[in-house]
Amino acid sequence: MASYILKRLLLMIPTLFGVLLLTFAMVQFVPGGPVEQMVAQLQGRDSGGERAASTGAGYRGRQGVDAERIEEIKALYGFDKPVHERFFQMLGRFARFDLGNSFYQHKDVWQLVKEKLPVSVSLGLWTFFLSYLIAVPLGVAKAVRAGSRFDFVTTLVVLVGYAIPGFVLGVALLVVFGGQLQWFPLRGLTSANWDTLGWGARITDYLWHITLPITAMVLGSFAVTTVLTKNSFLEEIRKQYVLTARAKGLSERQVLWKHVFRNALIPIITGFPAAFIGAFFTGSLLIETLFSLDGLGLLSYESVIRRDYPVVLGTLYLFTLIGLVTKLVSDLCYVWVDPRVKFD
Amino acid sequence: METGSSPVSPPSVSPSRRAWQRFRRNRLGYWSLVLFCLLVVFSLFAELLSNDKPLVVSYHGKLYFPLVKDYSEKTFDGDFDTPADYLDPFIQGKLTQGGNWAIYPPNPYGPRTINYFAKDPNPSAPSRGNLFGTDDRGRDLLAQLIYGFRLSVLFGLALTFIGVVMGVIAGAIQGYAGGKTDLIGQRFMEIWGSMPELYLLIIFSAIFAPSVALLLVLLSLFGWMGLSDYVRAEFLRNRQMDYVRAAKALGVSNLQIMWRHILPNSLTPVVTFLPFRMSAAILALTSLDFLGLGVPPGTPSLGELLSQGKANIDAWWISLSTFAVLVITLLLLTFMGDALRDALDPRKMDQ
Amino acid sequence: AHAYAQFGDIKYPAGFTHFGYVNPAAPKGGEIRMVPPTRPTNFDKFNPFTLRGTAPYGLGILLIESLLTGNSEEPTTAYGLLADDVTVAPDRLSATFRLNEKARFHNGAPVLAADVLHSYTQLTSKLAAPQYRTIYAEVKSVTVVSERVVRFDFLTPNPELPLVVGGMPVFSRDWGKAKPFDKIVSEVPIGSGPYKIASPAMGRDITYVRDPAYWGNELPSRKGQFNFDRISFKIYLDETSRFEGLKAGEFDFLREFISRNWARQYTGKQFTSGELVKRAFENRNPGDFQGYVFNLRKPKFQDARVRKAIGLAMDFEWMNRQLFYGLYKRVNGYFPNSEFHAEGLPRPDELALLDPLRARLKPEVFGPVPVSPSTTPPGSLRGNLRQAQALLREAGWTYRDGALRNAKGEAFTMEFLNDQPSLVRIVGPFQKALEKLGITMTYRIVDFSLGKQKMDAFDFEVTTLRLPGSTAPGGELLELFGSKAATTPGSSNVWGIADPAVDALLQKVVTAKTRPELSAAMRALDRVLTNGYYSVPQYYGDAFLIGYRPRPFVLPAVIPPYYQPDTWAMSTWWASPSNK
Amino acid sequence: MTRPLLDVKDLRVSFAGKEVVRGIDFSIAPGEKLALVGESGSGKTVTALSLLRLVQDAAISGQALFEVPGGPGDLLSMPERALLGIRGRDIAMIFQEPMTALNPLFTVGDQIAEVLQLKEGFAQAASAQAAIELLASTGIPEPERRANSFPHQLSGGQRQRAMIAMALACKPKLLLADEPTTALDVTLRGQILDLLGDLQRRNGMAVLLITHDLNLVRRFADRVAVMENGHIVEQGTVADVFARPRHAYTRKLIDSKPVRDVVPAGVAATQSPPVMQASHLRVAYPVAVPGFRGWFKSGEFVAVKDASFSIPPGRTLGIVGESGSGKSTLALASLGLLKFSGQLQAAGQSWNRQAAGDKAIRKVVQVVFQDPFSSLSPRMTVEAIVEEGLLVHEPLLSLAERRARVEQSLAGVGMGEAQFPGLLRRYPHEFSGGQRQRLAIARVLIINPGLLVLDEPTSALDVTIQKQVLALLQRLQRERGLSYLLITHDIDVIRAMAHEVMVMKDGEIVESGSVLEVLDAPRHPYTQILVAQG
Ligand SMILES: Nc1ncnc2c1ncn2[C@@H]1O[C@H](COP(=O)(O)OP(=O)(O)OP(=O)(O)O)[C@@H](O)[C@H]1O
Ligand SMILES: Nc1ncnc2c1ncn2[C@@H]1O[C@H](COP(=O)(O)OP(=O)(O)OP(=O)(O)O)[C@@H](O)[C@H]1O
Ligand SMILES: [Mg+2]
Ligand SMILES: [Mg+2]
Repeated sequence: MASYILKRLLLMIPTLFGVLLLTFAMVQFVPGGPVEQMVAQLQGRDSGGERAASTGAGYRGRQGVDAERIEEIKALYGFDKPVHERFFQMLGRFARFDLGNSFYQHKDVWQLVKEKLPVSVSLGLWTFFLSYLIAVPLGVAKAVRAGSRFDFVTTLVVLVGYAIPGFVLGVALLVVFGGQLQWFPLRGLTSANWDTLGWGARITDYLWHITLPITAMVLGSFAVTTVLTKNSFLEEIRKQYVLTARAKGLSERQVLWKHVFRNALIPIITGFPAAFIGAFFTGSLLIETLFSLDGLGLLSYESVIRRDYPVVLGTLYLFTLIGLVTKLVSDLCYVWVDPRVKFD
Repeated sequence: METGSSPVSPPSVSPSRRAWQRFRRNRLGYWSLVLFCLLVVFSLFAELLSNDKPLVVSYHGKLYFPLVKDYSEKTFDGDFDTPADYLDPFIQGKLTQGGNWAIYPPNPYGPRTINYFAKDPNPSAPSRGNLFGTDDRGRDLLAQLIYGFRLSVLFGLALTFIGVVMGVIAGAIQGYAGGKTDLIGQRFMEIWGSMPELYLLIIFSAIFAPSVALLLVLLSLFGWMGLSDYVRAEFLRNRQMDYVRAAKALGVSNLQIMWRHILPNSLTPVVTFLPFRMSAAILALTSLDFLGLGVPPGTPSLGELLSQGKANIDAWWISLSTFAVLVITLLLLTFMGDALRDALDPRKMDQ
Repeated sequence: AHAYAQFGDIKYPAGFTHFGYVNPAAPKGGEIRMVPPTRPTNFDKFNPFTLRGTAPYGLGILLIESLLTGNSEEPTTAYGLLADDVTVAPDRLSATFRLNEKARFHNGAPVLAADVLHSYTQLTSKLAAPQYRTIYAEVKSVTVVSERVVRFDFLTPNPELPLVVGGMPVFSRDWGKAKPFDKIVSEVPIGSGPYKIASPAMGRDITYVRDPAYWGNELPSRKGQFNFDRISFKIYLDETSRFEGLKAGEFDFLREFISRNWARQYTGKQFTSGELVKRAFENRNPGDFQGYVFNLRKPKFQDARVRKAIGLAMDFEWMNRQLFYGLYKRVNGYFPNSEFHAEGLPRPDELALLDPLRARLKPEVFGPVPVSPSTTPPGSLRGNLRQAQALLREAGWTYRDGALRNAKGEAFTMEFLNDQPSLVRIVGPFQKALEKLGITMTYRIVDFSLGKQKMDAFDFEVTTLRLPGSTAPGGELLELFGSKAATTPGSSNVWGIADPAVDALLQKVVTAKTRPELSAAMRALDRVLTNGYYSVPQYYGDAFLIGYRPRPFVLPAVIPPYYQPDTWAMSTWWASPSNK
Repeated sequence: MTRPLLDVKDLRVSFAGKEVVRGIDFSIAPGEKLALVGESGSGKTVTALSLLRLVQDAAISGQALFEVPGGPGDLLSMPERALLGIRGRDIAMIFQEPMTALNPLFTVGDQIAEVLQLKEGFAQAASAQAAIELLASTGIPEPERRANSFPHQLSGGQRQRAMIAMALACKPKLLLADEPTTALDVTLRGQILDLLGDLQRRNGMAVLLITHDLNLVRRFADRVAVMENGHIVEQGTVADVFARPRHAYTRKLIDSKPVRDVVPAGVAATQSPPVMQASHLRVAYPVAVPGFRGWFKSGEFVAVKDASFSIPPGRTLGIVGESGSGKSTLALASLGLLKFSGQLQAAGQSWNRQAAGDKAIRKVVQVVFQDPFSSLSPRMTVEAIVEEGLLVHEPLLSLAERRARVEQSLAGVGMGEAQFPGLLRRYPHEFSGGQRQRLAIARVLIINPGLLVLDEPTSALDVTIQKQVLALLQRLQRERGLSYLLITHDIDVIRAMAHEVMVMKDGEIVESGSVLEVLDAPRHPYTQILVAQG
């Protein structure tokens, strides 16, 4: 076992290298780098849009950006050095767990990720817990009652939830409960005066803020787990050992939750650690934008779009590393849950 | 109760026949399949149902079939050599003059037809002229739904099919072979999976003009990975089963073992994910629109209607009807999935 | 002098007490909550002058002051702010400013010439954002003449330059102490403005509080302004939630940019009950030019008849009715809604400029200036398209084998390149009308960076361009229309206009000495450009669409001609003491 | 007379309209031992299962009155909740196929302890200890280690004993034992019967013993009921029935005994090269080392130590031995399905990576697994299962030829369309234990192998069918020169079939030689016990 783990740990190095190399190489081909972004910003050129309205400009400043300035900007971003040199510099930094500094913000990547975590963890963990706590029992109940009216109705409900795209639901919730009824706040994770509140009030305030975004996120997340649970249960429930368990005098509930559960949910159980860790780094661009939350979804989207390469590569490195470790953990879980499984 | 002399050789199609019978026994699933096929077939003939070109025109005693052939506007004494716009009041006037007549499809709008002569600003609410209202650029919503359904479902089917085939193959090989193959395959997937998809799309969109086919290829590159993990897990478990050993002892080739013995017992995740993959594909079709990486602008698709719905939250008819189409599609697919699972499960008694 | 005007026209004489559009007796107090009109993001620095990072909105207006300040009535005139006297040398090669003795930074230190020099050196150093070096490129040097007198020397006798340097932000030498300029990040700028920051923590929202000890309260150019005790800016990342925020009472003032929202969403209980007001504020700001722009480098667009024909296919009236709820106006010419807009027959001052160029100009230039085609009856799209068809035929394009083709049999297609998917609904009808002519127009949406790259290489056929209207046009026009820029990759002359007559007129614009001179040159330019059919003009909005909470606020009686709505609101509105 | 503990009246069970139990009546008094014997597929297992309402997808009718405190209750109609209390505690069941009947993800110790915790309210530790004791009482060596093993790590007999331990955990009033000793050798069989007898005496446990082993019935049961085709055709005390069988089927049953009809161990065989030859074969399973050390190395359990043998063509090598002695392991290794060290040649080739995938060798060497249920793909029909070998080895056959071969092969093991309408389209779970075993045999015979490894091929068959199958094997050997490696617990079968015999104990071959040598003059004490009891 230890040798397998060791093997896997060692393999992470080439894997990470591959991931970084691939992305780094690809970045070289992406049209329009940060330099172009910055130059465009300086030029303030606008390609028009429906927002037709007059915006009188200042005295000057719309003039071109001369070559000298562009060179300066290049040097600022380190683009004056050859590609391979930049790549190995980056690897060197990553080896020391220095993830680099954002091109556009006065922060290093660690700091950025840390800042976005509260939002991501809030969205991720709550969605994760709610969806599992509801979907798995529901799936079991559906499996036991497969084909019944209950099964039909719950399928309907769950699928309706799934089919409403989170952002449309989010907008609807926002308009109805935020704008119209004003039961819930429209933005942010906490109120402005959070620091001055007592603990109880803080918790209430926090829950009050995340209700809408989490509702928007969670409603669509039941369906897959529910149906997977149901189908896996149906697959197992007819096996011989279930008879044995019944013959032992176990109640239906014990049979299901103890004997069938473990067999049926091997994919879910083994995926659990990864999903759990993943929940800490959940990003949902649309929900975050809608509720003005500052989370990883927005960060990664913006960094990609604005070509903030240190952030792109830094977060990629960090999350890949975490991903690789959780993958290992879930593979180990698999062996642990199902002793018959061997990886070699 | 002796059944003495039954025919010696029952028909050879029987196992699949039995599966089909089990499928049919699931009424919900069966009717879902029927309905779904109907919808798809209907949408394939969408041109006959919803089009801005008349089916038949009689003009000055001659018959014309605009649906099959483009006629220049000049044919109807218009000004231009280009194909006639049959919704233009000018042309309509000519077509109704005297003994002329034209038969329009039930919904006289095509996928790109802008209701140029509408009275209300766009998006406009359902009315006599546009039964489902119009979208924010003045196209008939019903036509959008019909054509959007067609494109989205066909795209979804294609993407799902490719994704499932690739996912199953990759998962099966890794799970069955285990050991080094698994180790290397998994690492490859880790590297592949962490590729910044968005950049890839941007690069591609710089080289090629966007098209549905391009999008299909690009999304297929990554769409298989989630499923393959599940399939791999199932294969890892099932390859240890005694019946696999038995098959090996029989000399059955590895491919056959995977195909005949393990795969049928590892289909739960596949069947489960099918409907969801379909709908995800439908949404993916336009999730990239805002980057200009989606389908060519103006292509009717359900995803696009959804984003319009978000932008025009007060135009409830857009989101509501799109959403209804999505839900129905998804429900049909899920019920079909249920029935498929029943059909694949021999332990489900055929009563 | 107490003020400087580029063209010598100063409205308020020395010794004036306040600007005409403010209420000098406005009571101080209250709060106004707004949303920043810029891209909504977190801010991560307080230094607005460096390249990297985002500074909060409002610093430049509320916290930092300059030597001179403009007003909302005279676009090319500036009055003393930190400086109480400005003298421009007769050769226009230098400007000398004398600082007001009362001027104090927030740390209590007086504003001295050394601070001005310091600000200049920092802003033009490599550590500051590069655009400052572009702005001050024509400044030769800055000299501290005495403790409170500073002189700017110029490289050229450009009459605009005193305004440029007069508008330069001035901050204290103590700000950030001796740190390199780009390392000054979390230190709040030490300025001299009427507001301070409530709590200097980085984040999303920001609140400014009025400094009761502000040195300039009685200054004529400040009198009656900046009346609120608190001004805060809230950030909503999504437009829907922002609008809901207005309705929910989370802030007081919102400018709407999208006609459809204005027409459809600004309705309901709050608006009927008067809790919220929806008002289009008129103004005389020059309108933005927006239009489809042809790439003249492509052979098919080199024939003006073809360009004109394409222009005939755009049905503005339909768009305005069906898509914009009648809120927009058609763009005519390149400088709509301004004194630079050419109309009818050339006026004598224009003729004086055009005549020398007659040989190089089309005779039409001397006729009435073309107006954008209209489909208002008796006009009709069909009629316009008929004309277009005729023009195209003249230019050798006829419809054959399913497309409009030239003699060589090439089909006429054009690709519209843009980075905004929202334009699809606007392009649609245009596409349809072009189809009727046999022209296939495809719409290619690209990612912003990719679009920029393509535009820089002039690798496009048709695109949309918006030129913000300007009250004081100048050198930037060379970059837009000049023949030199036409061949410079990355320049703003995307259409590739290279016309010696245009170049000659541009020269007149940049060297104009008086405002009428400028105006004549601009009108002549407009005339020539319009007759070139280089673009298909679209539309502009001539009013600010504002939703606001009327209750606590009182608006000044006079609305100035040139203003930005949010700046205007936070600087000249006040909270009614009776109605808090 | 006392009131019966269980009184079954007119029990009928049908699957999809097909009745397989057709109105049977019987009763069991407290402490009584009723044996239910009968043809394979006659409905014994279904009867037992239906008493606990555990048959899936079946329609059950009739009455089964069971004595509970407060009067008899009908097991077939009482509420689920009441039945829950009875299952496991009052009525326990030993399932026929122990591999599939154990939950693969829990250790057997846990599975036994679970009943105790549930029914007797034992604490965790106590129940674990009790589980180990129970395992020990069934004669499992190293019970602590076995308790921590997962079902797949146990031998067939060990699993069966784990099942027994689980059933006996709560000292039920009625034990439904469905072929409880098929996988056990004679010595253990005796030990288990003693254990049951002991419980019966001390707790008054009644036993419904389903078996086809008439010796067992004679030794153990008080009364016997004979089933055929869903009916109980004869019932009475053991002595009565055996002495004066009235029904024809009963008579056939009693008279059936395997007959030796094989080529005598002549000289001709030794000349041609052996079809299988092994020398110094050693097979080990990796086992987890408990605790932290387990992270760094995995232990080994040597299941077969230093085995050498050879099988000439047309001959049968019989292997007998203690349960868990490594017989199945040896069989798997000889098929190249397990890693081993030492020399092993099959059909003139030694097993290696290449050979493992070589169809030619696979065609020669075939196997019937000990546990037929788990060795049949659950989602394949009988036809698909049986014809698979043909698809691999004779791919050129036409559809009709293949179908004919399949039917012929099934007929050889006594399964035809006549008894099983739609046989070819059925799935493995729709058969009885014995029927599945025959399917497994039919599946390998169809490809005409040269050497057949048979791991307890007749353990689930009643004597009549057993006789038929053995006769088939003998005939094939005579006609085609097939060789067998036959693993069994049944000395009668060995006598009937084998030329040479090997006796295994604890992974070692303790004795080997010709049948006559070994069985008539056993040298090793274990062999002596075996022969004496058999
Ligand atoms: N799920 C099922 N569907 C259809 N038929 C079934 C099913 N289970 C059992 N049978 C049939 O019912 C009959 C009785 O089966 P049962 O398992 O009771 O036999 P048995 O007496 O226990 O035989 P054996 O000694 O071989 O175990 C058999 O003919 C079998 O084919
Ligand atoms: N996968 C495994 N891991 C560890 N030990 C195993 C494994 N499989 C079998 N064993 C052990 O190896 C020994 C031999 O098992 P094997 O199955 O060969 O016995 P057997 O002789 O066939 O017994 P039976 O007659 O009960 O079937 C047993 O003690 C068993 O517990
Ligand atoms: Mg049985
Ligand atoms: Mg065995």
